[in-house]
Amino acid sequence: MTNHTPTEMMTIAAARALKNDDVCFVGIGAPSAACNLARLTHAPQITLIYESGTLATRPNVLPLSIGDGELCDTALTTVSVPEMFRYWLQGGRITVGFLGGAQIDRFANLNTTVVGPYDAPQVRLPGGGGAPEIATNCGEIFITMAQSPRSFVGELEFITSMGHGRTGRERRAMGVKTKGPSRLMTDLCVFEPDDDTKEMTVVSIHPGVTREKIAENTGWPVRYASNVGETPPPTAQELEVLRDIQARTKKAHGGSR
Amino acid sequence: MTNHTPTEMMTIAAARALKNDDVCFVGIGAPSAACNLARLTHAPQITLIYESGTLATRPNVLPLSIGDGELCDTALTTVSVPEMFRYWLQGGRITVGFLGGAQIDRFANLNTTVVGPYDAPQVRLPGGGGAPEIATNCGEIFITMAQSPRSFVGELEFITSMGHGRTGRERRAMGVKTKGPSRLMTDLCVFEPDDDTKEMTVVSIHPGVTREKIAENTGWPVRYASNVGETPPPTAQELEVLRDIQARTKKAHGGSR
Amino acid sequence: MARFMTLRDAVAECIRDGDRVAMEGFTHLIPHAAGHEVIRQGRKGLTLYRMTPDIIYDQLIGMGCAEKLVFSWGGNPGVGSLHRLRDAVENGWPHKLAIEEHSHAAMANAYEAGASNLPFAMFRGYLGVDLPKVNPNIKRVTCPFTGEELAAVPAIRPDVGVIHALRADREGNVLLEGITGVQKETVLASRRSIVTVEELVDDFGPLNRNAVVLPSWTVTAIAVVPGGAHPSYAQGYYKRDNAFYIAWDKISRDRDGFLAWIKDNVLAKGPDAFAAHGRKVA
Amino acid sequence: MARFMTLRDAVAECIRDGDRVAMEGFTHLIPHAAGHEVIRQGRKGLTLYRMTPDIIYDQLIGMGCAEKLVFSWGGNPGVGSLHRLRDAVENGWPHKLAIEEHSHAAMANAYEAGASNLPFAMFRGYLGVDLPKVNPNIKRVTCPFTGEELAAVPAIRPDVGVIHALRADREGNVLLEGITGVQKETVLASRRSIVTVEELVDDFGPLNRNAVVLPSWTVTAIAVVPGGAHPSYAQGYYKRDNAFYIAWDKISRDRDGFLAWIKDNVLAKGPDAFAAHGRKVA
Repeated sequence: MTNHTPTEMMTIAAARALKNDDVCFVGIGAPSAACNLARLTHAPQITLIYESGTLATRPNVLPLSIGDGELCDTALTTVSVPEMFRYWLQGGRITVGFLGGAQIDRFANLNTTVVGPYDAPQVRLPGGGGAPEIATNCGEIFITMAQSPRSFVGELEFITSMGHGRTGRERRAMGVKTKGPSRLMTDLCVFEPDDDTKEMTVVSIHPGVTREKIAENTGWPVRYASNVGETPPPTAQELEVLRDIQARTKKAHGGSR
Repeated sequence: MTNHTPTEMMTIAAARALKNDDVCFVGIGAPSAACNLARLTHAPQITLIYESGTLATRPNVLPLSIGDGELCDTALTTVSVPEMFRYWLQGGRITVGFLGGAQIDRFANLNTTVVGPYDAPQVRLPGGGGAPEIATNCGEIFITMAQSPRSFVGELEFITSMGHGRTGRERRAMGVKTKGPSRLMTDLCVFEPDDDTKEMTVVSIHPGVTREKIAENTGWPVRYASNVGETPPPTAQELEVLRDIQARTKKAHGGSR
Repeated sequence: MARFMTLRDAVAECIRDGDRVAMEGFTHLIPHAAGHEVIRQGRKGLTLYRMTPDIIYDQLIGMGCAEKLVFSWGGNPGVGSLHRLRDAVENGWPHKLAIEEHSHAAMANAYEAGASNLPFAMFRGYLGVDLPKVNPNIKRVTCPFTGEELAAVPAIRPDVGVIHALRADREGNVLLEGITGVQKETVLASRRSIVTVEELVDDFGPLNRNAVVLPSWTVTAIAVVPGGAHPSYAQGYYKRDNAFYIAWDKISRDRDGFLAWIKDNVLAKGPDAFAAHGRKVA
Repeated sequence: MARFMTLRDAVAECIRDGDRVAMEGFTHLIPHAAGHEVIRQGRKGLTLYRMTPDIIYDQLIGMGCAEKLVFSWGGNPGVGSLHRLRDAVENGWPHKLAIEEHSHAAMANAYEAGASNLPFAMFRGYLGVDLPKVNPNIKRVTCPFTGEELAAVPAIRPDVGVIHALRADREGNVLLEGITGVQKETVLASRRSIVTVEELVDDFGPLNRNAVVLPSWTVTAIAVVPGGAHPSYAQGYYKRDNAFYIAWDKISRDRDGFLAWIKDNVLAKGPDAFAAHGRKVA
């Protein structure tokens, strides 16, 4: 077995979900690492779009923000932010939106707004940014987040972006035709929504992870698919490419002061 | 007295209406000649905008269309047509819209749509183009048209763009805050709206033109201001610059076949 | 991903009888070669969208390709009338043509709404004018915050968008520059699209970072047709043939003269005939 | 026509206590120097608009300049929280801060509507989320043709828009390139505007014909402040100082550390201090 961290496994599992012909709206952080890993391994032609306006970008280092100069320098072209949200996201031209979040529930709704009451929050999180409209305007949604009892919660206090809704039936009821969250890659396992209930269900467990560990880090009783596989471990190439880009990134971001 | 044609007098009178600090949305044909004559004489800093998207353009020859390459080559920058109509015209950034038309009435409403019934027209004219929204979104409207009984009509069969409305009171009634047609330059005289009634009223008669001639070429009983002046004749410089640009234009447009 | 095809194959595959088709180009980059190919292939019953139906639509209408025209200004710019359009509207020749008429602001906003996947466009317009009396597709919408009423028109969502552009690269990305009109919106608003280009290049070279580029995956078919915008122009390639626009007034004035011109210059020719106009001059 | 002024005079003349102010810049070209000048001049009671209130707004909020914040994502991009924003919202330090919260799509459309002189923006959004429950400025509008409901928000029309751009020419036209965000819309939507630029040039030289240019007559005041976007970046001049963004997390974490940093780096300095960052690197 390869020597890798759970976060590396998460990023690699997330990258594998992407295809060569995807047009992907990339969230910052874990999604950005996964999308660029996919581009540098099995999906060289993938089209990556960042909400800052950069279309078909090919960064050599991972951006710290969604608008680093690196993204613009390596893009096919760069459009204004209103155009990005009107013609490109709302225009229905994105096959996959890739999100992270602070909290998630069993129907893959995300909270990145507040912990505690909205008017008197215990923790004020950054807010929704592009996520509320990414969640309904992209063909499908991939999510990647590390699991913990604080982040995988039984009930969200605030829904920042809709997954499959409070009951799993909201998308259809609202006439939303896009798929919503179809895959959730964590540091422990991979979830997909149940065909009927839309509850996120474990379909694959990362090497060395137990069901007990998953239970400890999930705030609801976890359901498993009838046929749960083991996630293939990172290949040497996947690990090497990921570590390379992260080393380049660290050097680039830390070096200017 | 200078030796000039009525059309030249019309263009020169029209040009004089423009100021150096105007931002002018230029209609094609007679308005375009007047606007560029102003730019080449007393208003060198005037900002000319054509609906094709060219901002602050300085053509050396008069364009045949509103989108000749000459307009783009000499522009500060060129924007898309949706942006032109949204950010620039509707955005309220134009001080003067300069229009022509096929037919006009006493309240400076224009018809460029049809003569005869809309569904079975005797003459199908080109239609409104930008005029309907130019008429209400620009700070004020200048119009230039040659007079004849067929073009200066008692009652318009179709209002393509609003002047002061069917009764002169429509702009205020609709809450339109821009001024509407404030000056009409013809080959015979200059009209301005009466302060109260908004009916277009002759304020200045071109040299050598009689009130009888104006009456013969106007399809309604013409009103005159209490103090009607004579339009100053073209100066030698005005005529020279106008004829120069028209000669350059004729050479440029006729020469490629 | 865009596929490179001959113009003949592109039209044969993308445009069907009865389709809603928008051929755009605001004075600049009008897709004349593509229009001629549609005439040659004898398409019928099209609903044609175009802000400024000029010579290209005069030809399509005169040849009976169109059932309906949606437009905002139909004339020969700077010259006068479109005689074939007028003959169709005034006399029903070669057959009756339905029209849906708008202002430029309405059409520009409607394309923008189509590209934005919105069902309608809103704008400040159509005040004190008669067009809303004859066009049921002009309505009003009320601002939910101020109560103000604004004009509303349906978004334009053609079956096929057809434009002419400057260059394509080998990946099928398309570059526009200069007066870009509503061409980007036309492609993005349409289900399928055909782009003719002046030339195919290995790559675009150094570009302004905000250059107008249609990425390959937004385009259906690309055909390389040098000169394909003639008698309109392609910035940096060839100028607008203003003399032809003036000459068209005479050519199109009577039906026989028009048909004779089409026979000689469209039916008897192919897309390659445009190459004579495609020489790079600037 | 735009007037060239010192940044001090521009802020003194254009920004008043209680104004609605939008300082925009989407990661790129954030007007940090202008923000510092607002702090130095001690403006109070501002309603601040910004899609991504990051370090610059953390500083303004921590110094008590703002009464209300209208925003869609408030964090230190790629690093974490904005501690001064959180302290204001969670603990009311230095005083209570009202917030009006949107999504990016809502804010981007609202700026676009402001630039377009529309009273509201509509878009497909806010479905299945809780923000409409806590923000009364999120409503619905119905398509008059299809009956479909769309999200609606008021247009953003600030008293003052503040941006940083690459260059101005001597006529006062302003050039942007790269990630242009909502800066053009911000200037066009605002009554008054301040643009800081990296440099003043005789003319822009050969430009792409569709370059993003704000004509002189759309801008109120221009101040030449090389380096004025630091620690964000100016394409072709200097890179984003990612290390400073990371360092800000520690600087801003406690109130005393924050105040000490502001005293040394803002109050004791002037716009010229930014010049050290303005060296052209690319």
